[in-house]
Formats: sequence, structure tokens, C-alpha cells
Amino acid sequence: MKTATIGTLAAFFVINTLAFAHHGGSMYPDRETVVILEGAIIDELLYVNPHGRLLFSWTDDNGANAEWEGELSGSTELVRSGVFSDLVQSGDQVTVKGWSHNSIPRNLRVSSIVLPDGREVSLP
Amino acid sequence: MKTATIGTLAAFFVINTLAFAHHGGSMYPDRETVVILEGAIIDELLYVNPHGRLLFSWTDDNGANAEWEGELSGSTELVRSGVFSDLVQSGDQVTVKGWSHNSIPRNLRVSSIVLPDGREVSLP
Amino acid sequence: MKQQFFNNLKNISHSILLITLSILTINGYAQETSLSGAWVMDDRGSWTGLLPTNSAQEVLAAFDPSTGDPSMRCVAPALIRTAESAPPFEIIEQNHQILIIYESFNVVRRVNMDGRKAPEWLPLSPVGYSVGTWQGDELVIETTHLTPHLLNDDGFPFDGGSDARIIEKYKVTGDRLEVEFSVEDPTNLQGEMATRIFTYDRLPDAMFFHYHCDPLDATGWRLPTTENPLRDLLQWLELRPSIPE
Amino acid sequence: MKQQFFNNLKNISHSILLITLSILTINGYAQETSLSGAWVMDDRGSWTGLLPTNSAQEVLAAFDPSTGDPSMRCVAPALIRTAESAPPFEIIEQNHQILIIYESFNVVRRVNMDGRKAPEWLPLSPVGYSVGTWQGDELVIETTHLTPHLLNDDGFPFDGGSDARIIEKYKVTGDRLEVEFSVEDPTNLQGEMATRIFTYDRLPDAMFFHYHCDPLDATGWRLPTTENPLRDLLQWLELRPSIPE
Repeated sequence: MKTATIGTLAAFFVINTLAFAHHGGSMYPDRETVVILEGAIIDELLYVNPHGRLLFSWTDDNGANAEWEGELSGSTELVRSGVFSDLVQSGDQVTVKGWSHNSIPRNLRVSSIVLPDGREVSLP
Repeated sequence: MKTATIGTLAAFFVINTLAFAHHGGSMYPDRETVVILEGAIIDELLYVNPHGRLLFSWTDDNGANAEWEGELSGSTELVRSGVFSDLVQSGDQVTVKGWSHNSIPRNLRVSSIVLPDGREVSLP
Repeated sequence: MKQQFFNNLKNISHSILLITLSILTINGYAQETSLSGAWVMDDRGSWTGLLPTNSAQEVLAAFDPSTGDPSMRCVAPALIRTAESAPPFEIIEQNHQILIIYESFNVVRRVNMDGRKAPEWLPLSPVGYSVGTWQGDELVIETTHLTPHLLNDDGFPFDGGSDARIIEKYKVTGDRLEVEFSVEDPTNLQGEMATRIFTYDRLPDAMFFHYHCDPLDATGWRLPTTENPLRDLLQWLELRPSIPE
Repeated sequence: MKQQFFNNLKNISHSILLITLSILTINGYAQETSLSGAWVMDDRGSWTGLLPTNSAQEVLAAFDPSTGDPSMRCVAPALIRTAESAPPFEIIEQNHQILIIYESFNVVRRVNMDGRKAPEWLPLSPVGYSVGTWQGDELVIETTHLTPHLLNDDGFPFDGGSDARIIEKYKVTGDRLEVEFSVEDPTNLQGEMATRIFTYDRLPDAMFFHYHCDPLDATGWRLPTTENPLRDLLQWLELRPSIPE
């Protein structure tokens, strides 16, 4: 159930290159490799500037659970994209997709979230 | 030489009531009683917003030396009043005038400084 | 050919515009009744009706400016405390909006003049959502969608949200601007509203500065100085985002 | 009598103004060539000539965004990194100045169009002092009096002060705005200048938001995570103003 998948979706990322609201993404240089975390459990969505932040936990196939952190665009950019602070609630089980930080482990630049109802929301 | 004088200069303060750049002065409620510290030695002028800050030491008549802190208007208001960051240098001997903080000891809202050359500069 | 036509039209209309502007500024008439331009505090006035409810009284009693006043760490205070500040502000009138740009904390307000209402999803903010209407030569601004904030330096709380709103009335007489703020907040105010009137002077040839404020060197933003500084330090650090291992 | 005269004059001139505006907006002509309005990033382009000197190379190697990037603690970044941000900005043309208002970090820039030079005493700031001139239909802005700041997220340093300046060229074609930034900084740039071109799209009916940023909850502003967190904590606290006893 809980599978970390690495995919290459180059065409998709061309479209999303401009989504980085604040810093140009130099801390998340590899945008061709997407990390997919199924069965992530939401802890908190910090809906703030200059960057939002998604805190969640994820258990790997060996049963090891750890806290993860996802970086999002700032709240003004989220608002403009129709993503509001009620996007997720604590305890929600979701799939988080994103790109790895170049030095901090378990830190992603989140590109989309698959909500409990199956809808996938692209994040700016 | 080093005398702390308490003066009442009500007329002067009417003119200067609007000088509080940021907060209305509720932490320095008694503006009729001015504290005058002669022979203060400048440590540092922090020329910043929302409030500047003057750090200096002062020795009382009993020879006891202590660090004092003066609150100023923010740097944008100081600029507008023609008071620049080179107003004083570390080591300058000056007279500091101001109003006492309502709870923090050795903390003044600075109203003016008498510079080493004898000029008195009113602070906004 | 079409391009030529529009170029001609542009030149002609530019001439008309120049004539129009010349007429409007004869004897300074346009400026004398206009909100447009730079203004600086003349008189801060004082509050009328700022009577706290019991719950507001509790908030006031517990208020500590070094931790409870966001402006101490360079976060813009909300409407009235910004309007109260000493640095000048500028008003720019456009057809669809009136901009009010305060030097203090670089606060930019956009007052909607085209009747556009706040969208349902609009998040609350320290400047809220403002709609302006002219009542004679008086500009009336209603602001809603405000975040909870402070009405004065003593920490008088404003509730924000849907039940609380602030009405402003702007009136120019010559080089004097009077602004009346009326606050409606059933949670914190005993009476129906609290009001305060500021007057400003016109500031010709004003020069505005960027309001640089860095929380690292902002004065006043400190740990509360109590008897247990270590506990306070830890408490303060808890307010900051945690550091992932 | 005199008042009546001016009222009439006002009415007449208002009518002329309305006609003028109607003519100007025929076929959207005025809008097509005007900088005025809201703009949003289309293409960020990339740097040309951003070659560090030896001293700049050392600064780059030591750069840590969690402590070295002021925007992480809600302090507005300077010109180019603000222009690079995703939120839109608004340009308002007046006779004496052109305002550029970025939603990002509420940055307000005033470009002097009346030839007024920076006074000698003007302190440096992250937006500096800007003077604009029209060269044909291109607006050229020269900015000096800038504080030292970062040119990109990797920490490329800009020296500020008297020897460093930034030139911008704004050109509108239909609903597209091209802005070329040229940076002169002998301390940090190997060559004569570095350039970057951004393009923006016109954003009709733009809605702007207040950029609320509180260093207490800003993400990314953290202690550097090294092997000695206690030392880092103390080092970090040293950056803050001291607490008087």
C-alpha cells in the first residue's frame, strides 16, 4: 500500500517550472524525479508566507515511520490558485508527490497531493 | 559633573507629543518629567525600524556605572528629521535627555542629546 | 493606414488631455478638494467609546508588548495603528480603486471603487477588504475580512472575522484631511462602536522611504524578562518552526 | 460668483476629460502601449554574465540560505529577486513618478520622473533611489543607493553603495511586458555587467492580496542544522538584540 515511487515526468515539469513562488527552486534542483509517498498521514498545513509548509508522517515498506516536511508556495500564491487552508486536515490519509531537497533528508518541494476522495490537487 | 536632573518642561512636550513614530508612548507615560544624564558614554546607535536604539553607559554621583538603553523613533523618521546614523560615535561623551519607561529600569524614551560640541539635537 | 489613424488620434487626444489637465489645475482647484497626494499626521485625537467587554478586559490585562505586538518583530500592524504612525502616506485615486500607501511598514491598501464585493473565499488579512463610496465630497470606506489585531499599543483587541468591521470617513478641506475611524466589534466593545478622528496635513513634494525592518535587529522584540529566563527562552523557541532532524 | 465659475469650469473640464478618455480607449489603444496595470510573470529568463570575482566566489561558497537570506525571515528581498517572484505587481503612471507595487513582500517602488536626483544624505535601501526616463516607448530606470543584497537564491552578492547600480528597461508590446535588468558591480562581477530578461503578461481584473509574513511562522528561517545545535543556538541568539537586565 505504501510505496515510494520515483517517476520521470519531464513534460509535466516544463509547465510547472514557474510555480516556484519565491525562490527559484535551487534547493530542489532535480525536478525530473518525482517522489510519490502513498499513505502519508497529515499532521499540519502551515498556510503562511513566504512559503507554506506541509507536515506529515510516512511509513515505508519496512514499517519504519518518520516525520516529513513539504515546502509549498506562499499563502498568497496558494489563494490565487484556489488552494485554501482547509485543503487537508490533521489525520487525513493522502498521497504526497514532490521533488527532493538537495541536502535536507525527508524534505520535499510538494508538486501535488491526492486527497482522501481521490482528487489530485496540483500545487503552484 | 554627572548629575541626573529631573525637570518639568510641559510647554516643550506639547510640541513633541506627535514625535512618537510608532507606538503612542504608552510605555513612557510621564512626559512632563525629563531625566537628564550628563556625561553618558555612547556605546552604540542602532539605526533601525520600527525603533532606533541608543546604548550607553552612565555613572551616577556615587560612582556606580551601569548600562542604559534609549528608545528612538524608527530610522525612516530619523532620516526625515535630518538625524543620521553618524549622529554619535562609540565613546562620545554626551548628555542624554528623555522620559522613563514605566516598568523597565534604565530605559528612556530619548527626547534630545547634547553632543560633544555642545549642540543639542532634538529627536523626533 | 489604420495605424496612422490611431497615431493621429493619439496625438489629438493627448493635446485635449493636456488642455483638460491645465484647466483642472487652474488656481489649484483640483488639488484643494482632492484626496490625492501625500499626507502627514497633524493630530492623533483620542478614542471615544473604547470600552472593553469582560473578555477584552482579560486580554488587555495579560498583554505583553514584547511578545503580543507583532509590529515589534516587523509585522505590519493593522489599519488604525498604521494610520496612527508618524511617517506620511500617499493617496492615489484611480477610477476602479483608491490606493492608500503608508510609508510605515510599507502597507498598501486598495479601496475598491467599482462596487466589486469580497469573494467568499477571501482570507482575512491585516488590511482586510475595503469598499469605498462617495457621499458628497466625503469618501466612506467599509473594511471587512480583517484578521484579529490590536487597536492600540496597550493591546486592546479587535476581533476581525465576519462580525467586526471598520468604517472610515475621509474629508479634505484645503490642505487638511480629516479621517474618522469607527470600529464595530461586539466581542470586544461594550457599546455599539468606538471612534477616533485623525487629522493630517498635506505634504507637498513629499519624499517617501522604503520601510526596512529586520526582525533580527528590531528593538523591542525580546524574550519576556521574568525570573526564569531559560524557561522563557524555550517557550519563545517553541513559537518558531521546529527543526527537522 | 468665483466659486460658481470654477464649478462650471470643473464640470466642463470633466466632460472634456471623459471624452478624452473615451477616445484614448477606442480599440484599447491606450492600454496596448501603456505600462499601467497589473502584470504577472511569464518567463524568468536566466542570467547572462553572472560571473563572480574571487571575493564573490568566497561569499557564494559560504552562503547558507537559512541564515543568509533575509526573505526567509520576512524581510523584503531587493529589486531583482522581488521582480522574479510569482505574485503579480502593479504599475501606476503619474506625471512626477511611476509607482511599481509588488504584491510580494508589499514592496513599493517610486520611480522619479521629474528629474529629481537623490539627495546627498539619502541612506541606502533594498529598493534604492530610482530615476526614470523615456527613450522612445521604452522606460529606462537607473537605480542607485542600494543596500548590499542577493542577486539570486544561491546567494550571489550585490555590493550596493556608490559603485554599484541597476538599470532596467521596460517595454510593452500588446499584453506583454519585457523587463531587462542590467547589473553593474565591479566588486562582485568579473565582466562589466550581468543581465537578465523577464517577461510578464498583462493581468486584467487582477486582485491583489496583502503579503502577510510573520517571522515567527515563516518557514525556512531556522538554525543551521550542524553537528553542534547548542553552539548554533547561542550564535543565533547573539544576532538578536541583547536583553537588558
